[in-house]
Amino acid sequence: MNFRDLAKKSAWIGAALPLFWAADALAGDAAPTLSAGDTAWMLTSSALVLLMTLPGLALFYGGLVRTKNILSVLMQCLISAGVMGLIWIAVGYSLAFSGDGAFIGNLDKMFLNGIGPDTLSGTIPEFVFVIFQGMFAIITPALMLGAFAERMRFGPYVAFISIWLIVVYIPLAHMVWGGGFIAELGAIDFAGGLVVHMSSGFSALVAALYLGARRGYGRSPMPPHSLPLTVIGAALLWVGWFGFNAGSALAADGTAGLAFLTTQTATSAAVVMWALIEKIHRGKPTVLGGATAAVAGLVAITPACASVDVLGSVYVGIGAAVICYFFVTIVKNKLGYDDSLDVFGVHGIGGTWGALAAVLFIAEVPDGMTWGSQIFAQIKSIGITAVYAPLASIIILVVLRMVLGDLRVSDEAEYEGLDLAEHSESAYSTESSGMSASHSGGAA
Amino acid sequence: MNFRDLAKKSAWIGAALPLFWAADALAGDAAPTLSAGDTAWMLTSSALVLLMTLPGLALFYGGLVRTKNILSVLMQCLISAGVMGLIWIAVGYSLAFSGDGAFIGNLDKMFLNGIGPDTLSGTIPEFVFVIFQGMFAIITPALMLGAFAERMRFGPYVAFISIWLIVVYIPLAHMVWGGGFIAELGAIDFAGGLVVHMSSGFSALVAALYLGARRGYGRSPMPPHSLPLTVIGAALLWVGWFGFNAGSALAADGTAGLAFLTTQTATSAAVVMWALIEKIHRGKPTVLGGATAAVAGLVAITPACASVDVLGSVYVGIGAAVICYFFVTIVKNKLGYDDSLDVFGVHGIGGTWGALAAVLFIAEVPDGMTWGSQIFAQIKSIGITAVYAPLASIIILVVLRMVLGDLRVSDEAEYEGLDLAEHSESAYSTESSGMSASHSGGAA
Amino acid sequence: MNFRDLAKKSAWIGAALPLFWAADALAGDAAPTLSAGDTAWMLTSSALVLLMTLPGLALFYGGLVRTKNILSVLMQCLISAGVMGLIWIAVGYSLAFSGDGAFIGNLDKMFLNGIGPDTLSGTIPEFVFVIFQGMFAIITPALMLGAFAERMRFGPYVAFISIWLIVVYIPLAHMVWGGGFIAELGAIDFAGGLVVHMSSGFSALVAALYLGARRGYGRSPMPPHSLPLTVIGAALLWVGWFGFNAGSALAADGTAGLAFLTTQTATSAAVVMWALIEKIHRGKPTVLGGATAAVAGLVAITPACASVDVLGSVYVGIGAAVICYFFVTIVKNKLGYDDSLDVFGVHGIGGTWGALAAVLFIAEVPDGMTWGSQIFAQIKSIGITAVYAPLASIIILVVLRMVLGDLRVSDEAEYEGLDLAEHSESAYSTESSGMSASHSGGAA
Amino acid sequence: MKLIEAIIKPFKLDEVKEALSQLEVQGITVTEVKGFGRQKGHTELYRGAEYVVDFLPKLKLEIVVADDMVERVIETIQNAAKTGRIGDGKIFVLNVSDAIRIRTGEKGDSAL
Amino acid sequence: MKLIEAIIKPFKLDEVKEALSQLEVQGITVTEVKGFGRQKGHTELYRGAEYVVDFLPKLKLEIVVADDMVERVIETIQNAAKTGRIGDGKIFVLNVSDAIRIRTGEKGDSAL
Amino acid sequence: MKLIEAIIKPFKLDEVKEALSQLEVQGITVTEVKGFGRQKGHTELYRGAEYVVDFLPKLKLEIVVADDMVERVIETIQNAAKTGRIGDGKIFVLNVSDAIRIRTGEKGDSAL
Ligand SMILES: Nc1ncnc2c1ncn2[C@@H]1O[C@H](COP(=O)(O)OP(=O)(O)O)[C@@H](O)[C@H]1O
Ligand SMILES: Nc1ncnc2c1ncn2[C@@H]1O[C@H](COP(=O)(O)OP(=O)(O)O)[C@@H](O)[C@H]1O
Ligand SMILES: Nc1ncnc2c1ncn2[C@@H]1O[C@H](COP(=O)(O)OP(=O)(O)O)[C@@H](O)[C@H]1O
Repeated sequence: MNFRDLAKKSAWIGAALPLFWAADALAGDAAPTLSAGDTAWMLTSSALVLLMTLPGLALFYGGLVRTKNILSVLMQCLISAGVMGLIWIAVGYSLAFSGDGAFIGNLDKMFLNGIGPDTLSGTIPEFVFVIFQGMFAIITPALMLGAFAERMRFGPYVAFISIWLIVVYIPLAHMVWGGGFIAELGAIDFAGGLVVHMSSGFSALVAALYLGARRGYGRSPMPPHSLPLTVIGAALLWVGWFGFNAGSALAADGTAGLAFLTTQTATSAAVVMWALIEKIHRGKPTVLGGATAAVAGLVAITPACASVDVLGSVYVGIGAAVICYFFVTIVKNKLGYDDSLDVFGVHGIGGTWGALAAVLFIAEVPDGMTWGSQIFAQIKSIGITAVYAPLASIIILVVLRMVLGDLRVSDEAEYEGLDLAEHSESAYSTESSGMSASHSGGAA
Repeated sequence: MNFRDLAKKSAWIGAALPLFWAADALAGDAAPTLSAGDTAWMLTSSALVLLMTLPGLALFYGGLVRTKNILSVLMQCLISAGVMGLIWIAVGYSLAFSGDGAFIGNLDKMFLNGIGPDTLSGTIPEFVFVIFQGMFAIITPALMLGAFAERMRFGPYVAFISIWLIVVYIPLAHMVWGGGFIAELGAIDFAGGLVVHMSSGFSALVAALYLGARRGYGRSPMPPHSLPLTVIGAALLWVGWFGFNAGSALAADGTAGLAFLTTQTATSAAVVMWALIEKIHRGKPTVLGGATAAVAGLVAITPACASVDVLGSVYVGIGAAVICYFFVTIVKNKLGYDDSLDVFGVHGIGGTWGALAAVLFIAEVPDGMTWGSQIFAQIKSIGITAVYAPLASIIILVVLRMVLGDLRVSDEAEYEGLDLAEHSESAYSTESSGMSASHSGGAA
Repeated sequence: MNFRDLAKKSAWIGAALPLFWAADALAGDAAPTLSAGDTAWMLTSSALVLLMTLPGLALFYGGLVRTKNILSVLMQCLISAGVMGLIWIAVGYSLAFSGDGAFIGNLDKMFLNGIGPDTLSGTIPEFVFVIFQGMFAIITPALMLGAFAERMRFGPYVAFISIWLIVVYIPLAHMVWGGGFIAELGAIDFAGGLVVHMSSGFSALVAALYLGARRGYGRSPMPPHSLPLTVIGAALLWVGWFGFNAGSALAADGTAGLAFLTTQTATSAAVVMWALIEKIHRGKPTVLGGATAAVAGLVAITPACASVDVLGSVYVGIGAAVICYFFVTIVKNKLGYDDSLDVFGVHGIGGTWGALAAVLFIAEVPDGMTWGSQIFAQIKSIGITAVYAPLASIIILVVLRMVLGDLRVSDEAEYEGLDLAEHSESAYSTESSGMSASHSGGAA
Repeated sequence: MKLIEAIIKPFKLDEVKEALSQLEVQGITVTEVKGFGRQKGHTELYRGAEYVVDFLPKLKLEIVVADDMVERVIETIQNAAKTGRIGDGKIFVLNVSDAIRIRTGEKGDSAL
Repeated sequence: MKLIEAIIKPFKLDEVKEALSQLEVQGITVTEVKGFGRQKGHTELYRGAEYVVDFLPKLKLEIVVADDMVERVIETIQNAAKTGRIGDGKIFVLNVSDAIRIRTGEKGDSAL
Repeated sequence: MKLIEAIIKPFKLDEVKEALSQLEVQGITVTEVKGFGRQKGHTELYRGAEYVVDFLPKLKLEIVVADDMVERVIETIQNAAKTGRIGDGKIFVLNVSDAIRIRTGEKGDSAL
């Protein structure tokens, strides 16, 4: 692992507290010892990041689709926690965090080979670092499903996110956090603006375009079937995001405190700003706007949460509201693509803004960099992500199309809803559902 | 900051463990250093307190209103997290916790001026203390909305809670926790019976009275539209409250453990007692009763959680159930005011009871106090809060009425529901919603 | 307390890190001191375990019943948090964790007698240990309600779980974790496969049999009324379970990290495996299957989470999916008993599998044991639990039947639904509910 | 016998029911419906997209009464359901050729 | 052609549908309704306030059949839906002047 | 006056409403219903138990029109609601003996 450069660049002040042990370790000084405090926070953070996917993201997206498709969204989140969880320990962690390659790591730690309960990673057990990072690998692919919700077949979805994890996510995680090529550039991406949000947002866009719009899109309204579910989801994303961002300090220290605080203030600012824009533009602030703003603010502060100060974080949040609002309400409608739940507009665009803003409003430029060179590093890494992720995604999709056939459900299935067509279930049932126990199935 | 007196008074045993560093620091001994363990717990607690508002309180209240108003409740919670979050870092924290004024602090720490990632507050980064307290500033004003739910306009609501935060909450927080006047009295208010629950509960009552009852109140039934949402909300409040109460120890130590334990036992006792009362009084225990009891127990133990022992906490919970039940079912109906979701009956009354009970059942009277003088200190501080908060609130409301016009929605809007009237949204939508895509809005 | 043997047996590596202080303490070496880091994690874990019951389990079960019974499920969970919470501090903790009896402890610590904020249990305040264990005592009896859901009267339910806690749970907790008889056997049950899941699962089965099937069972379908609620519940169980399992390390260390990681990987494996089985057996993976699989995986890894390595945990999860699927879909239907929500099939069977698997896939056999002797210890302890828990439960039920009359609601009440019959409430209400304010009740 | 079908504003249900009870109407069947009519709908916003909602929530009451009650029932509903504002609803009268009480098998007026 | 409108207790749906299938009834349309009648309602409690709920959940079945089927259908419904306890519901018969199958445009009895 | 009762596939609502608007139909009342007919249902799975669902979601439209409009309305609905696949639904026509506008008390055709 090469956290050194990362550490130097991500901390607000020159002498990076959170990861200084890494530097020490590399320098051959006293080996770091287990910190129960840091471990406690990282265990908590790991649980919080899972909370973001289950039930956070599942509800946020699930509330936004029509009644007939909510279960398909929930299942796509559940299976991500299943399949990504397994791939991560099999090869993912090793490829991302073991070895010095510029683009990808090695397989030395396949199935966590060589790691035991007393192996440390800095001041925490390496197991804890593995699982914390594993939770990122679970949520990132699931973020994409919002773009092609209500129309993708379940099997191809599973295949897509599995390959995508290995081909897109893991290399990016290695390049940025595992000591690879983008880390060498000196780009700042504290908790994953590039690795998590841009990568998923840009990939989601090409997937939405490749799959095509939902039947009736643009003619029939497709309003959210349950905004309360969406708000619960957004709220749990917000709460869980503290684990995501402040957990990325890998310690319970001042950097974690800073990241926690800026996460909150950026999100507050985004919520307020979005409501103001809606008030001015539409006459009324909406709840869906508030929930969307919260997520946009959280996305944007993700890469920036440890490099800006509190005032900077407010600007990050305001910028996120303005830019994402513009994308999801104006640009999308102008261009006419069907990114069902605005994954590109919120994560792709918000992540890009955040990656820039991390340096635009930087509190202290890292040693050896100037503000200009740092901005340049950001732009380069943004460009790489914005090209690599969608390019790789479209290739995966085209290949899958050839191997698995149509990635999209049939028109009938789309009309009937994915819950019945793909999972033989209905979300809600009442006494007039008119079911009868079938002969084959027996009682239950 | 002057935690010394607080520390002496809030801890169960003479030598107050949780904050002894404060005493040390003031005594000029070795400066406290960062404790990763304490920091880990305070980061977690901060997340838990946000969970109380979003989605806890939002759902608890949201389930209790009628279908047509749920989104307005959710939005009022969301915007509190937005606006209060910003006010807090701009001036709130500084006014509450910087400076030695008797009634209010100063503006030295505006926008967290002078605080960096390595500034400590006791054994934790000051940033963490800032955000932990900030989460209190988010939930407290939102508590009030239950009293005037289903009828207040959104704009005036935002104005009201913003001014209220500065005029009511922050001075009280300073007086009690920031070393001000009530702290000097020696009153015990560990996690906010006065500052949080009495202040919001009494203010909410006058707001409900000033706005007037909902149309049809007393004639048409207004049953909760979704008790499951209310129970989810109460459950998340319960879970989050451990951060609120045990987090108020500002450390992961024995006091935190005591506060956590008494929080649980008082709440358990309240739930059981309420069910018994309902069984005797009405023949059946209800779920809404159970959820209400949980919140009442949590409110009551808030000021008392570190000064009573486990048996004392059971009495606190039992008392909360008896007194709050009496208020929300008998007194309110007798008096006929429309405190929609019983903010006064639960928070106002429960908070008052808790502030008294903190000393009634005190495990060990602090040095320099007698049981009598301590009770007297409680009564004085209760009196001050019970007068100041509603008085200031009514003035704010009257002024707002003059400046902004009617604080209440029109009769038509009230009949149609605040979701449509104030936010142009419906919570739930089905295929027979009969929408059509409008020309101006375009696709989505 | 005698954690020594437990410690030796439950840790992955010979020199058990998590509990070594216990050994030290007993050996008369330097007394352990408070670790803020360990305390932070245990406070968090305690909150997470409550989250499992409220709202986790409440929603998981609540979504699975029919609309007319959801509130009864929520109330049964709420009251468990109330009554069990009180019994635990009154006598439960003492009987389980104080004294050296083979089968049960003593009453020395009734009402936590003698414990203060500075009493330690290992490196954490004893108060924290008390409440962490108390949360287990709240969820375990509540797990059973799924088996006799939709038909048991509320009063008898409360009586049943209260007596069951004292007669079944507490002795088992003492025998396994309190240094009793099963601990002496050397059985491994890290976080409660025997104590929590087998005990509740087997007891639930006899209760379901004793109460009889729901009217219409096997003829009329009884589909879940809200799968989204069930998925939220399963997700929160998953998140909370990290507190349950990794918290059982009683420290923020490598063992906690191991337990956290294996909990995640076993659950991931179970979700994937169940989906595959359904795909093969039924043609489509279902969401309810995914949620059930998650719980089955979590149950199975509970006893095993600190004794297997990551690959072992994958096998535990796969086995859980295969075995539990077979039970809930094939065996139950064959035998025709009405375990409404599959408590036996998931907790009883999953817990048994986990207790075996904890040694089948053990990473390192504890000192003084061979693999064979360890397996034998597991089988003995499984046998004891599988006989004792249901036997004691049936006796309790028969006695309650004699004392309280019918344990089951009347046919009319069952048809009308338990929400109305037992709690006079409806979960959801709309404007056509046709209520009118009654004379006796007054306004609200 | 006639079937009186009344479409009313939801918040008027209580008043109408009360008024009908005084007429000794023995039974009412209520359905939640959506109505499209002269009363104009509203606009809803979802992420900047604007939808026009033409269908408004209404309740449909069905009441079967003996012929001699029809006039009084209509009048009562009209009075109780009226707000004077657009969208108050309609009353339709249909002929019923037979009525049966399931419990007893009674037919005709005595089944009501 | 007649429209048979039956209001029944919800848990009887399965049985009624089963019985009608044997009569070779080709179609049924079911609506969730709330019924007010002789069957007394219940009381609900919300924070100590007591509400009387007069409307009970019922299902309304609509079945259009040729005239010669009417008697048999009524009888079948009555038998299947009967519990003998108050609130079992009613069957109303209305005249239908025409029926059209949307898919084919068929009219009259052959549209059913 | 006639009551036209049309049972249609839910996703056809918009088109039907649009088409009727052009006919200057002034009002429609829509109910969510479940339909059982020739269109076969589907199977649902819950923990390995298999249920057959015969009832499918449909919408019921009720439109009261003057006699001279009946033919045109029927035709319009049929065209707009038709997919040509089984389950498209039915149109039933019933006689209405009177109509009253609650707001004004108008009666007959002018109440529509
Ligand atoms: N011709 C009609 N057929 C069926 N229902 C109608 C008809 N006209 C109106 N309605 C119903 O009556 C409701 C009220 O009608 P509307 O035209 O809005 O106001 P008003 O009753 O005051 O004239 C509508 O929402 C609709 O449900
Ligand atoms: N006159 C009526 N008009 C319309 N619906 C009625 C009428 N009378 C009864 N109903 C419906 O039938 C249901 C059962 O009627 P009720 O009087 O309770 O019992 P019973 O059918 O045994 O006489 C009611 O809930 C209501 O929905
Ligand atoms: N005889 C009937 N009486 C009442 N409703 C009917 C009748 N026949 C059909 N329906 C309704 O029409 C819907 C469509 O009928 P179905 O037989 O499936 O297809 P189709 O209309 O193409 O013949 C059914 O779901 C049901 O709601």
